[in-house]
Amino acid sequence: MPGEFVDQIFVAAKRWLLSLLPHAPDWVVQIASALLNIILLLGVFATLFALISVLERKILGRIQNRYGPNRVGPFGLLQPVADGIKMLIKEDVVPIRADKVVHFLAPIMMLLPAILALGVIPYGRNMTAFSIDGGILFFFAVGSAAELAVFMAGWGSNNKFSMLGAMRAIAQMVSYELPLLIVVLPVVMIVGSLSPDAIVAAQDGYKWGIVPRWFVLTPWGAAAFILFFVAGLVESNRTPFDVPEGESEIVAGHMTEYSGFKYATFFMAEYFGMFAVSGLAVTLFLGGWHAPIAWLEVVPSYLWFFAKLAVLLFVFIWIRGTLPRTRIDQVMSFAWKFMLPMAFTCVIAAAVWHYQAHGWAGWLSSLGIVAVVYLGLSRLLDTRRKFATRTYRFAE
Amino acid sequence: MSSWIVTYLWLIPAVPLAASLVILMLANSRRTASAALAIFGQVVALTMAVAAFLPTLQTPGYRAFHNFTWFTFGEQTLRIGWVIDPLAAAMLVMITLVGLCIFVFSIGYMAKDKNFTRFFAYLSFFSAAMLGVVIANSLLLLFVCWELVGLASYLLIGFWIHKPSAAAAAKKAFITTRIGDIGFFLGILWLYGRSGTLLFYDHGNGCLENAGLLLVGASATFIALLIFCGAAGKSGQFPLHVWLPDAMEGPTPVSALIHAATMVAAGVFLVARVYPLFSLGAIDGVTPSLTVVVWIGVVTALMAALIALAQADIKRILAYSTVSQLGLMMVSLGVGGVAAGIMHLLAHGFFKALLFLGSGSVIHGCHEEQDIRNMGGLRRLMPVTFLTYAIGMMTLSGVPLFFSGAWTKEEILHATAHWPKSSVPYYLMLAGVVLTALYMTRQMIYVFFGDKRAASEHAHESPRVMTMPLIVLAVCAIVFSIALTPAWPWLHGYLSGEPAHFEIGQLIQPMLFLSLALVAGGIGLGVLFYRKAGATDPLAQAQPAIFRFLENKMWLDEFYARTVLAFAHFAARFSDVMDRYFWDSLVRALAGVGQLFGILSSHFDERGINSGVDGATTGARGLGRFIAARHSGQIQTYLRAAGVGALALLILYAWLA
Amino acid sequence: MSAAAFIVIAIFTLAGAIAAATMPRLIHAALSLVLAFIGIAAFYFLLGAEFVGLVQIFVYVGAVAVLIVFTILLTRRGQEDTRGFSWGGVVVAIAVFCGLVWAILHTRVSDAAPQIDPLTVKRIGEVLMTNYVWPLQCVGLLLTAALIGALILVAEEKR
Amino acid sequence: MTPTLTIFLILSAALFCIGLLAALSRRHAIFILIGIDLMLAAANVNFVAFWRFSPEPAQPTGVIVAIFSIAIAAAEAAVGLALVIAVYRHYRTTNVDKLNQLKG
Amino acid sequence: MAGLTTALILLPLAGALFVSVARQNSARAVALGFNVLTAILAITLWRNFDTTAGGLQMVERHVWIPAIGAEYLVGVDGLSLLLVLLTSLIFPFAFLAQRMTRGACALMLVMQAALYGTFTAQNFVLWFLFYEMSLIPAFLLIKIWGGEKRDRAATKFFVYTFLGSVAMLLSFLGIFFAKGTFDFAALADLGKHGLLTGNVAWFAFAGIFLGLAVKVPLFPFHTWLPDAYETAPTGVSMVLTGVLSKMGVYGFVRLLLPLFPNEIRIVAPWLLALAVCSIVFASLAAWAQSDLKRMVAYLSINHLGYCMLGLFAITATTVRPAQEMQAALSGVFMQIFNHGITAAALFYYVGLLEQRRGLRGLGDFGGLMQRTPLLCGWMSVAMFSSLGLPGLNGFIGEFLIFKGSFAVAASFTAVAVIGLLVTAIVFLRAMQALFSGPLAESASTFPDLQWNEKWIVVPVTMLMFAVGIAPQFVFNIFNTTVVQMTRLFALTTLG
Repeated sequence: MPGEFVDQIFVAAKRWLLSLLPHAPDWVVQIASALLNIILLLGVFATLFALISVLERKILGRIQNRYGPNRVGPFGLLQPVADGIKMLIKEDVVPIRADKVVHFLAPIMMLLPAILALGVIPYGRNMTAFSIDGGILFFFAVGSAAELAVFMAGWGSNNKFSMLGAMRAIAQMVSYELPLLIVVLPVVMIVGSLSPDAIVAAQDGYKWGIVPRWFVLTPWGAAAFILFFVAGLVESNRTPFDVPEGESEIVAGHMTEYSGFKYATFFMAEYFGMFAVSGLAVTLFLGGWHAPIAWLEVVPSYLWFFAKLAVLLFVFIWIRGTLPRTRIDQVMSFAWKFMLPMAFTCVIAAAVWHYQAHGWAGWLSSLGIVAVVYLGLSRLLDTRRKFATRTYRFAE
Repeated sequence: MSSWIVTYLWLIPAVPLAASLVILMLANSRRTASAALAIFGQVVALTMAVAAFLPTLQTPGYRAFHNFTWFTFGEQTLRIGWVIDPLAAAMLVMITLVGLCIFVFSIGYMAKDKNFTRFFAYLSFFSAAMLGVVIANSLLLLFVCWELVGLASYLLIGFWIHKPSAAAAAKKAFITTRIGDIGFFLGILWLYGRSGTLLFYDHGNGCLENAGLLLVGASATFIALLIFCGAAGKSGQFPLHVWLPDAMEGPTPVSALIHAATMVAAGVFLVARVYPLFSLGAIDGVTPSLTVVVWIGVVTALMAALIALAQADIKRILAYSTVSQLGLMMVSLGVGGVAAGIMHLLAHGFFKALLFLGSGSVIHGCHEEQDIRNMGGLRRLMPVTFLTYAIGMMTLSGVPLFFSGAWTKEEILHATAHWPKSSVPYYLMLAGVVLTALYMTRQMIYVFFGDKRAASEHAHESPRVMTMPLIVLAVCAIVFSIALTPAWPWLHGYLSGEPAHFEIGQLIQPMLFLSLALVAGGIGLGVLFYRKAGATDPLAQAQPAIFRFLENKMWLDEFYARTVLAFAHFAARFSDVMDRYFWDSLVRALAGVGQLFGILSSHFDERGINSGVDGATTGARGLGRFIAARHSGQIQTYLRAAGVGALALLILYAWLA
Repeated sequence: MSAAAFIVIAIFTLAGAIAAATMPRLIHAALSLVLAFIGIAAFYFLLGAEFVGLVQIFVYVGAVAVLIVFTILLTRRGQEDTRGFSWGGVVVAIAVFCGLVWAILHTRVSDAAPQIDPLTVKRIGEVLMTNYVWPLQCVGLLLTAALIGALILVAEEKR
Repeated sequence: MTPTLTIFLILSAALFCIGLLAALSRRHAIFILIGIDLMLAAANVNFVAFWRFSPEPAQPTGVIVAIFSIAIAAAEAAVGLALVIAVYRHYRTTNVDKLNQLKG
Repeated sequence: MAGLTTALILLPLAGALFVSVARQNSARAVALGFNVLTAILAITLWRNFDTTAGGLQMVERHVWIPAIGAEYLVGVDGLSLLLVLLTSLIFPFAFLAQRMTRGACALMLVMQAALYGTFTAQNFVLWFLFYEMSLIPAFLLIKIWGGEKRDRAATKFFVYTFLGSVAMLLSFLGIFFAKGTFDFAALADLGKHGLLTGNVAWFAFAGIFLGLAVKVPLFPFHTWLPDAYETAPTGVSMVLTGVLSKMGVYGFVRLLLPLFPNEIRIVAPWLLALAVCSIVFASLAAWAQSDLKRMVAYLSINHLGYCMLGLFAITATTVRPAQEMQAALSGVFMQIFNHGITAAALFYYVGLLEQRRGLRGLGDFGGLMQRTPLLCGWMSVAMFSSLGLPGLNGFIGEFLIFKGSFAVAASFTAVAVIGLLVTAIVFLRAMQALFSGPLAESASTFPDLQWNEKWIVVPVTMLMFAVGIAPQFVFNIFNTTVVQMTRLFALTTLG
């Protein structure tokens, strides 16, 4: 079938490439396969990065009622190339009192986990770079190293803005890692596996032949998806949670003392992180590479994946263009007072849904649970009437 | 045959009770509402009473009751119930009617009191309890209501609680009646133990019916006497009458309601109710218990009449008169004239209420003056009060033909005359009649005739709301006699369950003339004696010693205070002292012995055991100091030591292996 | 599997660990510790216990290391006198190492690794939820208690 | 050549002793904690290695113990570091040589 | 619902722990919260209790120390349930009645647990453990938070009751060595034919009697009581009189009567005399008191005397008519319940007066009716209830006790009735002194009942009325037990 061939074209290509090493030992094939995967990943996402960086500027421009970059290349599409050249030839300034090694290692440490995290996401049918049993866990495990990198950047720069930015970043990343993890729990619970492939497989099929069995279409899934997305915003330090690098307050946070290619690396790492989180969201809640409608299954699966990813990325940009920056204390209290309880509620709602055989009753009762907790929490946290006096706490 | 009313008989007391509870919850300022509620309750009770009265008219000796289980204990059940028979029905009507008059009167009398609402609540409560006594078909239920009546009277007598004398009087009333009630209570226990039921009527199994009476047997006399203790306490019979005159400290409507018409009559009613117990095993209508009743009644009647002669307080005179009349009723019951006694009770209810309310009107008019020596000449100033009071006085004195009291008194005398045991009560009763006329005349003359004295200077007639009840009661006192005459002894027949026939020829009886003569004598004597009476009583002038004796109520209160009370106080003090010193010191002596042992033991410990232990302690302390000095407080030192130790263990192991 | 992988990982790990123990600057030591931990995780992968390896990275790199650097951050003032190094400890440590090696070499162990099916997360989950559910709950309790305890310890005292 | 159990054991012994070294000879309290964490990790390596080389690897006891051990280590680190901060607040130092209030 | 009883015992203990770590000013709230929980448990117990079935229910039996026959054996029958309910009722009110410090709250909760244990334990060792466990908190509560003479009163209380306990323990050891069991049911079974013989029996009887008589207390072992009640803080007094004094009566019913039928019958006239003395002398002594609290304390002795009268009367004779025994037993149980409520309420009112005035002498007040009609009104209800006014709760029990005992011991009963009279005198005297007359100057600024006080007063008073008017719901609790006990006592073969 042509459809299947198109769908599996990359898989087949890789298999063909590996078959060029017929007598090599096993481990050589394995390493070659891994290298191929990595190269492909890097290629695709580097391109996507370039594309998105210019698209973001253009979309932001549209939102702000101006043109974006439109000078370099057709529609300004070559802007990233120009930027890249600029970054590469810029002088690499390292502060004299900086901890040189740490300062140097930080961008690398930042980029590495993001790339690794991208490896476990299934981009299409049979298209998972590293198909690990505990893929989800792997994702978060390597993702948590990003915090360390931020810290290294902040510390290594030996600059108070960097330090402050790093502390803020770590604080909010640690805080949001909890809800981020917990909203994944219901999906893992329902599917019974930590493997992204299994999760995507569980979202296969259509109820009554029409409605896809994506988790986002259940009440708990919808709530969890929104929570996941918000937490993802924070994890990737995007507006409205870009407090760590709020230029009006602390210049550029932990990236203040970086310039040239190191800065570009940070920038890239940030976008890669965004891709990773969005990709995971697609995998967990949006049915991965499955088509939304049964007869659209003919379209190759990876296209579906990237379409969904694109939508999410657009929302990222859209939010950046729309919402103002939040205050750090609001960010933190939102995490602990709202996100965390809601995340736990999703777990409970998912359990209720599951134990009522995924039927109507379960759907309604889980909706009820989520709604009740949501309304209760919003009533509790409603501060329209009273504003607490702000107390400032500075890092010691 | 039982009418619907039997099942709903409980509503008669329940409605005033509910009214009372509601009033208690009202604010102090809701005066109109509370009075209206109380009167409404009373009207409902009256209506129901009449409804209950009607079926009893149809058959002679009608009796219907409704029994039910109050509670079950173990495997036993305690049943109570209510009964309607002529006795109860007549009482119900009288009580509710008189009560209604008094309620209305109270509106005027208590108009200025700041606890107006509370007063009506108490009145309603009292009414409820009293009606409960009347309809009870169980000695226990009767006792319950009886005690509640006591409580109500306590509350009402002590209504003006800020007056210490009122509080004392209330306490006295409650305790004195309680003394009688203790006897009553024992009687109930005894009866219950004997008959196994406390229901009066229970389809032949009640304690007043044949089967029950058979079980009671010979102990009936004692039971009856014990029950009579209660009756004596409530009805103010000698020697427990002392509380009644003091109870006049309460507001006058209270005196009228409690101490004239209803509560004091409860004792008489009780005796009438359990009459089968009294008359059990009677020979010729005489039993030991009834004989006691007669003699107590006689003593009470005469003594109270005598004391009344020397009293100056308008209400106290009436109070002693009440005591005297109650004695009369008791005599009547004792000699076998149950119907006569109850008839007098009913009539007395009307006219004594009338008199009390009249006196209330006088007191109200004279601005809370109660001493008759300060009144006088009120005839002109308070015509309505005077007229109705005169009717009441004549009824009480027993002026024949037109006044109900005369007919009933005549019947009592008649019954007493035929008592087989002795004729002394009869003659003493005759003397009592004279005395009654005498002291009432004295009172009339002091209050209404003669010159105006200090208190009557600014006297005025009472408002309509107070005079109307007087008129109603006066009319009742007169009209009631229709049912009493020997010509048509309807009430007698009704009460004793025999049909009455009209025979005009029976109207004039020999006793009528005797009684006419006695009353005329009494009134005449009174007029003669007190016509010119001044500030000092004529009797006091003539016989000061006797007057003082009577004025001080024969020193009975003082006598009680010196003997019974003194003894009781002594016993109390003694118990307390014993407790505080004797028993306590006994225990403390015991504790002292224990302490001594403790001291000895501690000495032994100190000298003997400790010296050995001390040495060991010193050694241990030295060792401890030495080891402690090796502890630098630096954690790594310890860790190193641990590492070396582990290594040493390993080496040891290697060496051994 | 491959001895090469083992040797590479072992060198990384031991280097990281030695650096963590001896680096003069605390922050470098902490970062070296991360390296050592990652190396240990790699060992777990090598041993076929992927899940443990992931947990190792997750907990040690993601949590413990961050905690350590935060602590360093919070206690960095006036710490000039903490650079010291005591050679007594080195002697003891080396002695212990010798002892351990001696003990290991004198113990008979089976060096044959049996062939096994990959240890799936599902299997671990099943075992955790059946045979080890009670310890699991206890660990949960312990973690809660530790969380609360740590919070109370570092909460600023009220004045 | 594949790594044998003995090799793993020696490696973990080395790790352990490096941890011990850190705990024994560094003055900064955090070093002690680092050392302890290293020692725990070394022990975990042992557990997993023993599981892998056990005759009955279908029973993942060693793995489970390692997981528990990691959880406990996390708790230990949290409390330990909190203690360090508390001690620092109180004494303004984290030099364990100076924290000798408990000396005998 | 097997664990219910144990839960009931453990819950207050847990409460004590929580209270002792709670904040000082939230301790009482925590204690109250736990009391709500125990109340819920007690009501569940009541709901689950089959009132038609005789014998113990919800029995829990665990081996404890087999060597000495000690078992953890708890269970409830009607009497136990009644007392458990009473305990659950009085304690919340005691907590509401008074501000207490954290320590006091914790001790009260310990005492509560001990009481639940005492009323449900069915093995002597366990029972004794709880019995003593209640003693220590009571002692401490009096000793630490008591009034002016607290040291002496507490010591006296402790020495008295402890001495009694020791005597009881010795007796039971004697019984154990003779019979080898501590199980109440087994002992009662043995007791049918005379548990022991000869002097041993008398010693054992005397020991147990002494222990229980002190606890009740029975004349002449009562002198600790007025002092203790007088000095104890209001809440503690409420509990002491409301529940703690019931332990003695409970012991009599559970232990002495079934175990020593012969001995009791032989000395019954003396026992009855003691009961009558309790009634009469205590009421007389109450009359002589000028301290309100002491007065109420004496009346407490008097009221418990009625219970003793009923119990001794039914075991006094060889002829034991079932209906009289049932009447007396029902009356005693009813009296236990009623006295608990009423006496606690009276102590509460006295506490209110003391709180307003600072003193509690009869002469320190006067004319309160004008200033605080509500307080006076509600307090009068409690007083009338205590003096046995029909329509209120006190009457039912007293009537049944007298009914039962009059039939078998008429003369003693006749004398005892004097107690009713004197009680009335005492209360009327108090009412006269407190409520009537001109308003005392010191009382002119008294506040009337506050809202929080009404929360206690109104339910308790409603309960008094409810029991007085429709007592069946209380009788239902123990009717079957009464019947069963009647059988036990009637079956007891004599001599």
